[in-house]
Amino acid sequence: MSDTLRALADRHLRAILLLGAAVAVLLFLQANSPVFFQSRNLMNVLVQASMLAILALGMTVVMVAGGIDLSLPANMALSAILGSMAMIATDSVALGCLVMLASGAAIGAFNGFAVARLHMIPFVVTLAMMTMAGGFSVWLTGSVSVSAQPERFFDIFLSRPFGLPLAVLIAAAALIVVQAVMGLTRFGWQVYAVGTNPRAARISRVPVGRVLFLTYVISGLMAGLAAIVVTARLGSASANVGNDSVILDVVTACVIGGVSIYGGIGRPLGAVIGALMVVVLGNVFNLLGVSFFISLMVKGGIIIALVALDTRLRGA
Amino acid sequence: MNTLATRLRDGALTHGFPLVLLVMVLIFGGLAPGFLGLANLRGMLHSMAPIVIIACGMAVVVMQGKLDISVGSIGFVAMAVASLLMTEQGWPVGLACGAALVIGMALGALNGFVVVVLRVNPLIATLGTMIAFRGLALQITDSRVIVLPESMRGFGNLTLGPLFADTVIALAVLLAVHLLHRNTGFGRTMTAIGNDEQVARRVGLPVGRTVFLSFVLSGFLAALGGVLSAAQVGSVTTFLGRGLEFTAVAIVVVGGISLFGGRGSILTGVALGALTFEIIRSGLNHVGANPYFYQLIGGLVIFIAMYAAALRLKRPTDGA
Amino acid sequence: MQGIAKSFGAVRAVSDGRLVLAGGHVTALLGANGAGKSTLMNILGGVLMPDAGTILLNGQAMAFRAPGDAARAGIAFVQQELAVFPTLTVAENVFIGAFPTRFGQIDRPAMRAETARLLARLGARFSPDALAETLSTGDRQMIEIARAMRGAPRIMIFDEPTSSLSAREKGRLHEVVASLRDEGVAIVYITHFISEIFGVCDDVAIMRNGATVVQAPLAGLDQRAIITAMLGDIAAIERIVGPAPDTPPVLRVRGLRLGHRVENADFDLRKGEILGIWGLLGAGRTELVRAILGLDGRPGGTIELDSGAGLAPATSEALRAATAFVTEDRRGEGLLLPFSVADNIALPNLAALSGALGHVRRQALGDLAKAMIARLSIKVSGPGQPVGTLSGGNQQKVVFAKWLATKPLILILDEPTRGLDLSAKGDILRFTVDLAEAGVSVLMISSEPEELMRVSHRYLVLRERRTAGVLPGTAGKDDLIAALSGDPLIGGAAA
Amino acid sequence: MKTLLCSLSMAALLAASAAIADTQTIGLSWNSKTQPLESAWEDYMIAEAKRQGEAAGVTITWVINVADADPSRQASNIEDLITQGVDLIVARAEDAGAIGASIRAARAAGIPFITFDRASATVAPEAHVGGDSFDQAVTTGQAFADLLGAKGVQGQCIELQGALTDINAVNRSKGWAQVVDARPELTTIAQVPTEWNPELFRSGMANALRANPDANCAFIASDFAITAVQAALEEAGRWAPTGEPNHFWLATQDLLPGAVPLMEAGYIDVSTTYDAFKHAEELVRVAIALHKGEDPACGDDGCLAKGRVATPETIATIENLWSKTYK
Repeated sequence: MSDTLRALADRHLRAILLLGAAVAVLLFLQANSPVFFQSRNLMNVLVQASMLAILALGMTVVMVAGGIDLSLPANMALSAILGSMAMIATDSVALGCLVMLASGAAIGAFNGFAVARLHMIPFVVTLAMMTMAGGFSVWLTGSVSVSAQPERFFDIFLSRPFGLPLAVLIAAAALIVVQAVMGLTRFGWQVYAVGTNPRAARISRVPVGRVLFLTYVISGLMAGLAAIVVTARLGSASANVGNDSVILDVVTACVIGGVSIYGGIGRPLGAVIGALMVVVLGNVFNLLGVSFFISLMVKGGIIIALVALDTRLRGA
Repeated sequence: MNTLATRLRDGALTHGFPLVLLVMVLIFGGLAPGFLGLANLRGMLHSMAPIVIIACGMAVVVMQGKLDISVGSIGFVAMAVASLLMTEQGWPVGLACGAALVIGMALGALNGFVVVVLRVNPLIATLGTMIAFRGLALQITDSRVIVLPESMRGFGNLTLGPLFADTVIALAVLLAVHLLHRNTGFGRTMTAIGNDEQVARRVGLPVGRTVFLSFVLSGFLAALGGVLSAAQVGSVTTFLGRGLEFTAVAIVVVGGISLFGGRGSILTGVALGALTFEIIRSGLNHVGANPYFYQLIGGLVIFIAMYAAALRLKRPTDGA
Repeated sequence: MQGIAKSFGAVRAVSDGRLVLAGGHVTALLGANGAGKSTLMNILGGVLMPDAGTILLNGQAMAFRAPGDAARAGIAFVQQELAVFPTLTVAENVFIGAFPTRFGQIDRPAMRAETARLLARLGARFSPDALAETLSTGDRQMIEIARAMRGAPRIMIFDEPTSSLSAREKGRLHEVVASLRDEGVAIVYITHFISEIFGVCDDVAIMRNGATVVQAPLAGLDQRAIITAMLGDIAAIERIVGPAPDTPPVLRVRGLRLGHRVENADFDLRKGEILGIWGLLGAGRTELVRAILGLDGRPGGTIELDSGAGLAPATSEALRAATAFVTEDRRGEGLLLPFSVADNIALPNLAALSGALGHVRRQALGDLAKAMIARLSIKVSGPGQPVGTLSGGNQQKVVFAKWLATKPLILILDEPTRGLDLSAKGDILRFTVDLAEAGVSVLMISSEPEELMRVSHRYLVLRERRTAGVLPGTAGKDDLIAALSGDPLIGGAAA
Repeated sequence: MKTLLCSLSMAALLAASAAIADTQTIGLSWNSKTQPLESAWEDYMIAEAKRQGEAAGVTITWVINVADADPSRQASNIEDLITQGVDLIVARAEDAGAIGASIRAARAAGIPFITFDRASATVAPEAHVGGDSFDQAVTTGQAFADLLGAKGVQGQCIELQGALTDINAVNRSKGWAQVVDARPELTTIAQVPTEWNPELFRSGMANALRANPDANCAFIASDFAITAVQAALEEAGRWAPTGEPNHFWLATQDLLPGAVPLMEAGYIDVSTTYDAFKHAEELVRVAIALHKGEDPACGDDGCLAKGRVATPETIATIENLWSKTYK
């Protein structure tokens, strides 16, 4: 019977904690930096969060299945570069975006193959991929950013249908799709099963290998999607958008969002909220003129505290 | 299955990597005569020294199936404080470096606490401290370049006979850690934990204490590595230790030390791994290849080594 | 040891445990599982504290509070599952946790010499410097024994030492035991291979339902008598199955081998029959069924499956797809404990439950869960209750439920009623029979003879990892016991 | 610590500004703060803003943030500046391409934008203020060539480049290349990109020295990491002041505080200053001009402050050389 209690306690305790934190922060802001509440700033936060949120969605799928994907940002950078090059060469926005998604998925597939078929350790596989993709991007660009994408590209992706930046809408759409896949489909069921107990899942006729493979493909796809968003936002694609501070943010977002590093637990929505929190934190520190370095310390502390809590509650 | 193929495969797995290394050396040597020169060898051993030391600490942790990716940041924090003590507090260099090592151990102990007592997954725990420590160091130095005093910089190029001082230190550390691993109860317990933590508990081994101490040791070595690398560059910059954690993991992994723990030799593993990456870097540099190539090849090497490791690990099981 | 009693909650594991050991004697400790052997030995080894009873060592009473106490008193326990570290050397394994040191370094010469001495006593031929992972299971067992002998114990307990050994290795172990006996050590030898005790043991103690029913010199007892004592009087139970159906085989297994887990298996499983696997624990029953499904690596030999179009060689995948497997490890492999009852039931049936877009049809899923909960009368607050929070009986019913829904061709039951109360047991057996009558072919493993005898159309006799033939369901208790005793079978082999 | 002070002074200025009518809030976005140069810039800007501001009757206040060398973080930071409603944005770009998006965003919000030190490769801002990196490299190169010519040395030089994402690094490399093409005294025998990473300055230089034993001079794209070059030269036994037989001829850029004593001691032969003070002065001038709606009258490449050539002989006599006096 203790399990349900644990589960409940887990959910509620985290919820309470996050809520409390959020309220505290907001009150503090109300007092110290009213700018925060201007719709324009809130809009900003959303835009800044969209890239992180999309990456966090990819990471969630992998982590729920019990793995980890360190190559997400590097993958994003490389896909952005390849896509931009294609876009500039052919002057076709559609093709460019397609290339970004395709290369993202392809890199993901490579990770998936190594993990699912070659039985390699996710951490190392994706670490190696991180280095390779990163190296390939700098090599490709001589670490000079690829800009001068066709204006049409920006017209499209910087547009604001219904007053909302397209980036935000894309992120929202991604959230809905992933949430649906994980929550409503057979595949989602299997992902949670594999993450919870691969042995039992296998006996219950879950094609463990294929499920693992697909989780990495999905996270790669998310990297491609993020590539589109970030390229539009920066007006250029460069190797250093994938620097390692991004992966830290992604993991932080997932951990804050209650995705368990041990697999089997975590909701896409949680990860997206986590991403928002990370960005809000940065934004608040900026508005308050607090040093970026302190924000790093806070971030690190938060990660450990939350996982410690997670472990304690799950008794893992 | 047919034994010849298996024997070939096993042979390739056990001796393959040194062979690949040798081939690489010959190729580079052929393309750039200077590469095989004694001067270059000395130079390579010089540049390797800090990362070798840090990798030793990493190996100790990995030997138990754990990870410590905060080593780079630990080195940075330790050296940041030390440099300020030297330049602004006027501490003698030796004393300041001592302080750096103590700080390293303290931060390592913090990692150990989080992993052993709070039972946080080592990867996440050290990921968190990696960020936090870096922030701390940047805050301390306000991300300035701190130029080290002459005596400290001199040490960076101090030579003992044919070798550089830090090369000697690195070799000493490598040997010491190797002996610790091979010839002490602590080291054997480490390996036992790496083999199977549950069984280790059942047999009544001090699992918690051993893991904790290994993180302290890793922190200590990270700080030492930081000191040496700062001495080489002659100043403390925000680049100190950046990305070192990943290089260290890569070295350990390429050196054939299994991330599942319990397998591999620290002496040959770390030496081989570190040499691999240094040869690639220096070699590409000598043949005047596009320097951005380095990362790409590095990643490939990691991947190949890991694939070999995966096969090696599979072998016992597929027999039944 | 006299009048030892130990209860876990309501369960009375040992009610009247008695055991007399003498130096220079090997005493076999026998009993079906659940008879209380391990509990008694854990008490002797200081792992557990008895509720009642006394332990006298050379006349004086002992109270062991921890394994340490027992060890100090000269009692060494060679556990069943090996605690050997593959990448350490033999010597290191023997001395792990208590290394002799010199100047802070391990004193390897001393360690090596001492280990060599111990290995010599064990008649082991491998070097103290060999890596454990390079040794056979038997040799690793030797390491374990050497570790136990380090403290020169007066009493040694071997808990199923041969369960994972090949015939040759068994022989070696028996020599070791004999030599230890000759050195005056008192030995308890727990095993399930009755045949092997005759070579090794002097006395035999037999436990049944927590009590020691016999302790006597081995001379004068024959296998049949011992098995009778172990199984007790098998109650004359009314069988709840009809006569064996004379149907064509669904599954044909020939020459199945897997390492030394399964040494040889030949049998047919007919459509709609319940084939009880009749063998003592350790005969390789679980290993056999897992090998059929290829769960522990690719087996040798041929397996043919008739999925409608006649018998044809089948891959492990195909077999898994056609089979429902109720494992003995319910919590570890049978269920996803954090998942709800409904989700557990759904998991193997997702294909059927999901629509064109691959989306799971909640409605259908809920209906299925409700239907199954009703059909198996599972006691739950609702389909959403996490399985981990159910009682053992209901958990097992959930396992059944999820497999029933897959409409399997073959149902494999491994100890399906372990740890269940009587009513739950009854239910489970009933479902099994119903399924068989519905045309499902069942392979069933159980350590309770009565249970098998109630539901089996036929018995597949398994001895020491080999199939020894088939008995008709009508076979009486004597025939069955005879079968285990290694007498030639009436009825002959299935092939 | 510094950031705290900075925000405090900000608050103070804000309070003051309430009184006076004409105020200007400048949002300053650093790509990173890893060199004393940035600190110097910042301090001089604040000081100049006070001085020129009073002269022009404008009260200037600053909002400052740092992006830790991450272009998308810099974009976020600049968006934060926009939302805080600053009157002018000054940014030192991490990525010459990516800064364009921020300029676009500021323009959309009607806020003028000055790229400082590193120009944008894509969208043009209202103004660019910085050092003339190209000219800097050329003057250094010319002086170096003259010097070597005078000493009768045939220069076999190693070029230590900066990060190629930095438009200055690119321009310096171009300027140097132009001189090398024009002057027979100089040849470049090895190019080593450093990503502005001191460790790469050291190992790259050391490797290049081993690979090219006959090298006798070096052009160093910035001397902020001069200690790393020194270490490499010491390793090769080529670290000696001018006049000694094993002296290695060094031409550097910027003449940052760390380099000054080394030039005074004769280890560095030629350098062109990178005048933090002049840049700051120019920036504030342009800022006020834009504020008053006047034309800052910049050249095609923006308002560029040229550096001054320094040598061991002249360094003592150059006035208000910030790197000699700063800190």
